[in-house]
Amino acid sequence: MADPRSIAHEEHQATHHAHGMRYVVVWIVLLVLTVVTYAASRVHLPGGWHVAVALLIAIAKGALVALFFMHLWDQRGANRLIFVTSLAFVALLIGLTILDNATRFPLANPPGSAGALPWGGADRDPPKLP
Amino acid sequence: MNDLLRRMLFLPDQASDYARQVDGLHYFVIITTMVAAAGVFATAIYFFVRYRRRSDTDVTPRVEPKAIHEVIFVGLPLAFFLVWFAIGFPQFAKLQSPPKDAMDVYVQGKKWMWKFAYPSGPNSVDVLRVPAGRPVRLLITSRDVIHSFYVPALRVKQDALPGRYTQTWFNADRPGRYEIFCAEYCGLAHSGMIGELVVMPPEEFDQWLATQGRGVAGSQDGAPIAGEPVRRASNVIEEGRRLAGEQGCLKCHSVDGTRHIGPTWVDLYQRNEKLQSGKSVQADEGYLTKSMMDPAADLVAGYQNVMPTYQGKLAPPEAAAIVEYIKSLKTPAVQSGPSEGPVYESIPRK
Amino acid sequence: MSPSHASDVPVYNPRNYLNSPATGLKSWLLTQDHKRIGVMFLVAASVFFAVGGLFAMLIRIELLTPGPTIMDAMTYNRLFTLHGVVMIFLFMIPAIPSGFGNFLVPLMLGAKDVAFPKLNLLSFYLYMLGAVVALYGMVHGGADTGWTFYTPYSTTTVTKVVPILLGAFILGFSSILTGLNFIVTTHTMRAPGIGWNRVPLFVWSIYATSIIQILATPVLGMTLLLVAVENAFGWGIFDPARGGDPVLFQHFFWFYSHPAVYIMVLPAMAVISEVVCAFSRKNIFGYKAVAYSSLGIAFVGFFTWGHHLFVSGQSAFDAGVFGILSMFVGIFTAIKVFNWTATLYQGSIAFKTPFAYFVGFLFFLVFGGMTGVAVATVSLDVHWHDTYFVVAHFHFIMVGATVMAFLAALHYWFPKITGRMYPEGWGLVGAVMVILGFNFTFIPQFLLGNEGMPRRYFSYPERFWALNVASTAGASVLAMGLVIVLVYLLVALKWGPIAGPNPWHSRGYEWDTASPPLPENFEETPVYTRGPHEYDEESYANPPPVAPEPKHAS
Amino acid sequence: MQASPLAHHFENIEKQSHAERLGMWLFLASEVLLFTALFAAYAVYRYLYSDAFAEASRAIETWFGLVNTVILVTSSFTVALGLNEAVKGNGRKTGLWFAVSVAFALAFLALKAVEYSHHFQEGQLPGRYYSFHELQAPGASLFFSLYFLITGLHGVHVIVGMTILAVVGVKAARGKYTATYHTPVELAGLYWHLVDLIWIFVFPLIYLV
Repeated sequence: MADPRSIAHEEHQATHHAHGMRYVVVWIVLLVLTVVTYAASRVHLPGGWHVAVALLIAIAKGALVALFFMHLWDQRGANRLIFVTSLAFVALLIGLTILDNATRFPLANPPGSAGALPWGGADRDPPKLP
Repeated sequence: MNDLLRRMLFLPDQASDYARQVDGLHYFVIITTMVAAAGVFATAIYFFVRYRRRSDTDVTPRVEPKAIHEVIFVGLPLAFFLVWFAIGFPQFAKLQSPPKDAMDVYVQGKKWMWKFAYPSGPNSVDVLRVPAGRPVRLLITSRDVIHSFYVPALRVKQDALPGRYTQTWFNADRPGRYEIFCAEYCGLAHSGMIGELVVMPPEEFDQWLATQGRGVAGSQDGAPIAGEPVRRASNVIEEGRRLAGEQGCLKCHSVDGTRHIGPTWVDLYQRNEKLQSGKSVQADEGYLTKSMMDPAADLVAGYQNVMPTYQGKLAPPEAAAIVEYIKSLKTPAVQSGPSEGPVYESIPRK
Repeated sequence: MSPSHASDVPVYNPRNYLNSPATGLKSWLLTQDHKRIGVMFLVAASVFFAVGGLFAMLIRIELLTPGPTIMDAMTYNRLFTLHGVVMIFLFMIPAIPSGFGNFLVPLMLGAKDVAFPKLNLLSFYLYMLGAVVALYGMVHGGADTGWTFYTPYSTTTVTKVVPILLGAFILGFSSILTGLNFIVTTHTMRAPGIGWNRVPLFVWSIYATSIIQILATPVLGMTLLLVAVENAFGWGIFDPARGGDPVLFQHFFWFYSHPAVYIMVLPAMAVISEVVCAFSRKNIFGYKAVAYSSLGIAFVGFFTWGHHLFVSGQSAFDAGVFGILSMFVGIFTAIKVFNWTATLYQGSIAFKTPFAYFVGFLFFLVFGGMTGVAVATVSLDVHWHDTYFVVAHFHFIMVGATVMAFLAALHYWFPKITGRMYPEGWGLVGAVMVILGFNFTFIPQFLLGNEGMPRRYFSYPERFWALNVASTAGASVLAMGLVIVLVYLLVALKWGPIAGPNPWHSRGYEWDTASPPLPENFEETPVYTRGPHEYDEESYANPPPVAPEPKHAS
Repeated sequence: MQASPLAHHFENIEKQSHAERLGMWLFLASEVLLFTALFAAYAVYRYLYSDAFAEASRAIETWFGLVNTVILVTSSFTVALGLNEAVKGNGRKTGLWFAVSVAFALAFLALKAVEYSHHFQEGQLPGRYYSFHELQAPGASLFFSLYFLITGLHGVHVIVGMTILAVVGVKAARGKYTATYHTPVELAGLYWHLVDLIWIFVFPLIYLV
């Protein structure tokens, strides 16, 4: 790993430039994307596509904010790594908990939820409650 | 060999084939652990002696590992761990997929008892009767908090979640009586939430099931395993006694005068009870009924507010029957019996 | 230059952090000196250790007979909850990182202080505030939920669980701030000559611990807050009656609490890596393996939380995923154990008290670690889950590994912190009692778990009686050993012989300054030309650290 | 960072800024994980009760969210412009831009308050207070529990961020920072951008899908 002093120095240089125009462009793009995501929610899309589109746009917007407003674009090393790591753990927690609900013994999901499908019926009768 | 190791490790009886398989893995894992630990300690002790400090000005050579050392340090334990997983996970997967021909029993945990119900109607508290040699699937739920259905002899455990069902199954192959514990902490009488698994020879079980009317298998009186005749409630007091067992009253209220989670029922009728509020009340029919429906209202001093309400769970005649039963518990009339838990010394231990 | 040169007549450093800039109470309470903050953490954590230990003794006495012995079930349930909460949140998590870490990390990096001294002090006061809030809850009713706060029990209990949840929430922030401070310190405050491959192994482990603290603690904080909100206002995030999923709580809880195990044990490994080098006077076998395995533990530790949920109703598929991932976390511990053992090879081993604790640590970690992997073996866990086997397993790790390391650290750095020496003979007596007492306490519990005794049992069937008596007997030996340690250390604080700057002839960077250290740590920023664990002829030949040339070493 | 911004234990100002920035990023990572528990709960319940969640999402007014998104994005932009001025050493202009941002934050909170009062009237409340008659599917009350928790926690962050912006803005206007050292301005901005970033995800999850 490089000497911390040199990183500090580079970082210092990088963050001491003015970025006026860049901010304006990013701001306009963010506003446009906000309108796009709103419009997309009004259009009829099949199944889970609404969520996918909305999340994709949100990720794009979030990336713009993180890279330009928060200057990750100009920075090196640890700061980027920290942020990416935290996002990885977000994905980890959400991913493995949903995976659990999706693959559970269906009756172990709350009654009336999508995970507790009406008893598949392929192999067993629906359980009769005593 | 199996029996020797089982006794050395203090493992309980193996009441199913599954238990024997799990124990096989257990022995393998423990022996690997012991050998590895002994290896590390023997090496360390040899080093302690061989390389003890001889003078205060010792200097030591610089020793650096080769890549192969670290590969062995990683590879050897990982290989063993993965073998454990490769044996253990299929066993678990088997436990999670009951055979299609398994007999269903519904299990409901509630503070602090187990209720068992058979699809054909009969149900019981704290005593689960199953046939030997046939697969039994348990559909487990809870009425209040999380409990955990645990039979050490079967090496089977499954949490009971409120409002939904989990499942597990077993095929007990040895008739006998085995303990059922609650393994998930559930409050005041968590450690008293002990039930009994009675594994019966299949024919006897069929006979027993056939003679049970719905709701009569109740009362935790440790009836004989075989062909017990159905005892119809002959009078109101007897009906109250049955209900008290079935509804779990006797889990907390003793009928032999000992202090338990709730006040004892012996000589309760007409007794002057000191309440938490400082007042006192005479335990007449009205008070007893009210305490079943709204237990928190007039709490007896020195007891916790843990009793669930029986509003809507007991029909008026049933509540009256329980009151009659309480009234019958006058000192000379008391016999110990119904409230005593199962005696475990009687379990045959080979 | 051979080691003997370092030890002439021991002198007590007259101008040290204990007496300057001032000695008044105010100068301590408002200090920003990492050493003083570290000492305050150590004192506070030790007090809570004593409190938690007292609870443990009461629990063991209660379990002496199958029925009620000295208390009723409600009291017992509160006691084991408080024992867990005090030991984990008030002792284990802060003791080594916030206590020894604060004292040592800047010294080991040749820095004047941690990166953010004010945050450091804030962290201490958050710790005290959290402790006070939690203690308020304990005094006014106390929770009976177990330290795991499983819903829906914790949301329906009549006991006062909310203050304890809030206390733990506040303590979480203390933990986050400390972790943040250490990471930034390690990145930016290293003295010239300390490249990443010369960072002391203690700092590596603390660094790994800090990563976990920063990334896992907020999840626990939020989860506990959700439970508190549900308990107080009925918002029902985990409430099955409103469609909530209690198993989700367990996911969230263990997402923190499994890594939290490594928050507790990584600092122990940090201490041991230093002790084993210093007392075998030997360079560490495989510096990189030991250093990077700490990071490995920190990361892989996040991927295994589901092995606490094998019987909870979690899906079998998830159980498989978590089961196999759990196998990998064990190997990092295995790497460390093998490398520590290999470090002894061709060493010059002095069997002093810290080393005695190292021996105990090694034994307990191997056993605790192997049984940990065994417990993560899916089908075996079904039998062991929530039995005394698990209790014994995690006490082997937490008491066996962490408390041993805490005691090793206490003895190893006692001369550095106080400038005085503890009595070696009494030290060994205490160590032997603690190690033997510990074994007698917890080995019977492994067997109880095998036999099927569930944990958190107030009363138990009589066939568990004998082993419970054995366990209680062991616990009293352990307690006596700890009392002996406490007494002689307190005596040594005042009357111990002067230690001198480096009584162990250790090569760790923290020994390069006076004992007790100067308020500003080093007279001038040192420049290092050797690693922190080097004991060979050649490295002794290198001159000791001196004031730097004006230009930066790179 | 009063009279001399360099603390005694750092050797130069570059290194100190680097350390402070790193510390802030670590803190932000911690904040992200703080919200994660709520987002994970949202994800799980959305998976389990997708229909109820979609219905509930439709039952709340989208335009509140839309306007608030525009407000927050713009405030983020003005904060960035404030930093831009700080880089050039114009403390007074930094203070001005931050004042504008604080005004946006107040507008955001005001709108949120109006929205909350709507929910109170409709009975769209969490857990046991839920009394919204038009939607009585299982899981609907969970949506509103999570809605209030997520927006509430976010609202707390808005208030904290706003306070930090105000304090730093006033200090900047008084000329405390220079072109060479203005790290507090940068850190206040970072915090505010995170608040914005989180809202960017809250908006579609709560209002749109």
